[in-house]
Amino acid sequence: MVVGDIATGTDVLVVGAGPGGYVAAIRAAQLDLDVTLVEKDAFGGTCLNHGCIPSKALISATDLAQRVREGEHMGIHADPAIDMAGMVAWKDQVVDQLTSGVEKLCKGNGVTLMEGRAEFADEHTARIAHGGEGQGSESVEFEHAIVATGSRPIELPGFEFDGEHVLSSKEALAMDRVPSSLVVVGAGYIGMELATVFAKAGSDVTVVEALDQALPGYEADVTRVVRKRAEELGIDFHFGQAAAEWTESDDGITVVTETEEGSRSEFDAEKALVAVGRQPVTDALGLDAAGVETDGNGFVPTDDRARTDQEHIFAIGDVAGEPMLAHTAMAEGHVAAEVIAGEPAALDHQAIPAAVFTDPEIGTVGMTEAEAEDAGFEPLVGTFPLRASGRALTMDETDGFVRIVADADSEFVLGAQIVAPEASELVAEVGLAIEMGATLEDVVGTIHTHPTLSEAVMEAAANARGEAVHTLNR
Amino acid sequence: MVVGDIATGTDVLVVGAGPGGYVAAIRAAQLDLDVTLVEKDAFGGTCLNHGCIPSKALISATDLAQRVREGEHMGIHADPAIDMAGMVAWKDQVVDQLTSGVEKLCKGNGVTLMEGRAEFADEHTARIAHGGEGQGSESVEFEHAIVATGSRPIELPGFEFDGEHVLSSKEALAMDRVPSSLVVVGAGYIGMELATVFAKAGSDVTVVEALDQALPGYEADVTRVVRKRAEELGIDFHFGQAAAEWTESDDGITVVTETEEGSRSEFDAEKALVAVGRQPVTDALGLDAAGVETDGNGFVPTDDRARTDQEHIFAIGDVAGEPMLAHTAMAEGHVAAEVIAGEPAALDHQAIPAAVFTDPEIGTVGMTEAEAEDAGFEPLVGTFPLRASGRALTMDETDGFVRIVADADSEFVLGAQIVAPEASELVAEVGLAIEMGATLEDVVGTIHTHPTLSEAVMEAAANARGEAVHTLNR
Amino acid sequence: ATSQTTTNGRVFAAPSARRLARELGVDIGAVEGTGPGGRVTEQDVRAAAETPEEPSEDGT
Ligand SMILES: Cc1cc2nc3c(=O)[nH]c(=O)nc-3n(C[C@H](O)[C@H](O)[C@H](O)COP(=O)(O)OP(=O)(O)OC[C@H]3O[C@@H](n4cnc5c(N)ncnc54)[C@H](O)[C@@H]3O)c2cc1C
Ligand SMILES: Cc1cc2nc3c(=O)[nH]c(=O)nc-3n(C[C@H](O)[C@H](O)[C@H](O)COP(=O)(O)OP(=O)(O)OC[C@H]3O[C@@H](n4cnc5c(N)ncnc54)[C@H](O)[C@@H]3O)c2cc1C
Repeated sequence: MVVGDIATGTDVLVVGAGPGGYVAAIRAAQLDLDVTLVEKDAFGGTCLNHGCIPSKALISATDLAQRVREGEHMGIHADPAIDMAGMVAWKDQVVDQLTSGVEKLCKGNGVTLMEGRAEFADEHTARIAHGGEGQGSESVEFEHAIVATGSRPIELPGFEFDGEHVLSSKEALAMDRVPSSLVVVGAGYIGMELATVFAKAGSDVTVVEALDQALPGYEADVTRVVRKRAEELGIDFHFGQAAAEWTESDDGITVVTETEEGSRSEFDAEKALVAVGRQPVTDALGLDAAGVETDGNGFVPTDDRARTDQEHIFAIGDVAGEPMLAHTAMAEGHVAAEVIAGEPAALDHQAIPAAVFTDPEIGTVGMTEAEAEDAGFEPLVGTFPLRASGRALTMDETDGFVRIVADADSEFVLGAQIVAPEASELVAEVGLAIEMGATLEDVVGTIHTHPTLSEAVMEAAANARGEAVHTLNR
Repeated sequence: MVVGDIATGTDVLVVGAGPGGYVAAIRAAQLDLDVTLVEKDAFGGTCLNHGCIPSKALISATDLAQRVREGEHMGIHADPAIDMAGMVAWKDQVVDQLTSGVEKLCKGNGVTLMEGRAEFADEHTARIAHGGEGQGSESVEFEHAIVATGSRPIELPGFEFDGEHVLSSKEALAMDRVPSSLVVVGAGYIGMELATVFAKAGSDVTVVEALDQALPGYEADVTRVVRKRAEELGIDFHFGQAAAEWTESDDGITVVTETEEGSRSEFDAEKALVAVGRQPVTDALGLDAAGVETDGNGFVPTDDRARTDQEHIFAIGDVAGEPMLAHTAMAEGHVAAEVIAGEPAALDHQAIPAAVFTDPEIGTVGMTEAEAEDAGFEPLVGTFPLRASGRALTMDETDGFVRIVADADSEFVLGAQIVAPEASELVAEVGLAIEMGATLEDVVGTIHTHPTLSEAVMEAAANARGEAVHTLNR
Repeated sequence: ATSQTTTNGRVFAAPSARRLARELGVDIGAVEGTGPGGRVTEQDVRAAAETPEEPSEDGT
């Protein structure tokens, strides 16, 4: 490649090849646009390389080991040993398969892939700096651009990630052995998922959280189920404790925390994982040169067509703000591509589901009872406890419940909160119900396979109507 | 209890407390009817005591052991041993919990429970013979009756169940140790589920089937996935082999089979399981005294209100014919109860899902491509292979696919065939889509959580529309 | 043994709309749907119930 400038032109320049960017690029190419997708690190972005996929791989594998370890009462005798290096190598294979799949899908749809770091030069030009010395750079002129640069973990002051004592989720997902002990700073979904992984792998895990509950933002009865199980797994929780500083110790690290009142505690462990949230990646991107504004937190504000305040520049995914989830990024990628192609697409989804892959899983979609009330509905609520589910009993996983929220008057389904094995899958049906404007009767009137966990969704809907068969309707 | 006759009266007499009968009884009681539920053996019927629940318990437990046994490439080292007596004892606990739950739910809703065998004396009277000698009998006069007597395994001539050499599914689910080898006669869903259980528990399993494929009735590409995995588990298949007779051998049993052309083969094993279908239970029931007709196969024909040819007598569940599934029985139970209570209920479901809990599971709902064509639709079909699913990869279970069938013109969803882990759960969303009259676009326009298997349903729908992102649209 | 909603074809309508049709004595198979793809909505059923030419009053 020639050092210096080569100018190419493209209908759509997509910056960042995470789930937002690669989906937007593929969809735009399907709609006959000429698309260039630039990525500075690894195709697939955070999600495939350091997020959703690696975490779910380690969650599944350590869960398998844990369940069989606890299988004696079911007549299974095993003493599973976990070889973390082997598990991570398997996880890397999974990641490689998916990221090379993404490259193939891009090429198969005619997307031009470019490796390098993009920086906007003006409203219609970006400069792409190729990695490595002497690799040069090139200019790309675009009709439209889609910013999909994602997010990175927030660094707590004093807790810079060093890969040795203080880990980010990225490093925690790539360990070559199980640390004997681990302090997890932050009980959000990433902290809770990884705390569970390492507890099941055999670490002594302590979670410290500044707020007063695990998974802040979720309803108390939802998080209670997860916390109870986490405690059974040996995870130690300390709430109201903000990480203040750390020192090296003989064993590894001592994390010092402080309560609001200023009293200090110390937690010793081999390593600390800090998972206190994620922030948008917009630095060195030249957004101002392109005339695109960011908000006070660095996110790029967008409208319901995923447009920034520049008509022809779009922003999708984590960089465009909450909810910072891969499927939101993908949905926004779809919309951005279709809007550019002149289709009547919009971000008009009624509900965005979210899952936490703890033990048991949490799956939520649409409104909680309180949210429904705030929105002016009179909520009608039905629940079904998992311990009454035949399928849950046969899986030996009976912690949790399905709750469904509807509007009392119309009986339109408004939301669901599910804590159950496969809760991440079970929300799909409720999501469709919400999008379709289905009523409780429609859910109850759909035959559900026996014995399945999805019957619990139907039972919760029936319970809301006072006609559940497998629970006593209050 | 007094020996002799006591006559009681009831609005609704329900005969048989399987999933059909107990659901009908509870629902009728909720609608303020006076209900008597008679059961001769065990509350919960076949499903809870000897069918769905015990089989799923052993399937889950042996699958757990098998997956960890194969976990080395994922960094899990374990050598699980199965103690079948312990596993069956755990299964019995699960069953007890559910059956006692059914009794509580019946009582809680005000259903009168009666133990004994019911026989119709005339159109409005049944005689209940209480079990055990000298326990007497009583007469019940009813306004309405619901026949929910279920089904029993078909005995092949010459293969009477003896609990020693020739087992039915009921006995196979209650073994105190794993047989070293097992011949399974019949590759229907019960045969395939139990063959998988015993293969995973360590038996040498041979399946002989008179027809030419496993799971007759399912499409070839669906069953191929299950058969391939079964063969990996060491199950040996022999098709076109009808079981003709058996003899005792040193090791246990020799099953002799015959092809259509009359050539014979012998299969030796410790035990044989015969699972060649189920037949309705109507003997000694006095249906003729009640004026209720049965068809040539002994099933009780019913209309879309679950009524027999006697307006006030209903039949539901296995005794009312195919599909002989627990959730059909429950749905019919609902309808019968509501119709008796004067509600505008009917069996107007557009689709009844069905699952086979093999490895991987099969979940189907609505029409296949061929059925859609026969029904006069121009089918539009989309698929998504599991090996392209991030969630499937992280679960290390990538065999299978999701196929969705729609009407090309309206894009209404007509059906789905799913072979995948959790296929039994994944069909729920498609079931709701079919009942709602949802289109492919509705499914694609619903955000699905990442990473989940339910995304595969969305991708299959997108593929049908030529806009899938994670597969190349053909 | 009763004359019922669908004839040979399929009716694309939610379970709640189908039940409403029975309740109102409307033959849903004869109702023209105004929803996407011709889906029959609850409103369509109610409208059909108000037009007098549909005398079927089955549906106890
Ligand atoms: C441990 C963990 C677990 C998670 N689990 C889940 C989960 O289960 N489900 C879920 O929905 N979400 C999950 N997430 C969140 C999910 O990963 C993100 O929401 C998702 O990756 C956002 O996608 P994106 O396309 O916006 O950005 P990213 O995936 O972050 O991709 C952005 C890409 O842009 C590239 N880039 C940035 N700047 C430039 C530039 N100037 N030039 C060129 N390229 C650039 C980056 O290198 C990166 O590859 C998880 C996250 C973490 C950390
Ligand atoms: C091994 C196996 C696995 C199965 N797995 C599944 C599955 O996963 N999913 C599924 O949907 N289906 C499954 N089935 C089928 C399911 O069990 C039946 O469809 C279901 O039980 C039918 O319910 P029912 O109420 O019609 O009858 P049953 O459950 O058979 O109950 C009938 C009851 O009536 C009683 N009875 C009969 N005659 C009289 C009388 N004269 N007086 C009083 N009581 C009487 C019987 O004792 C019995 O308790 C399975 C079956 C088997 C054998």
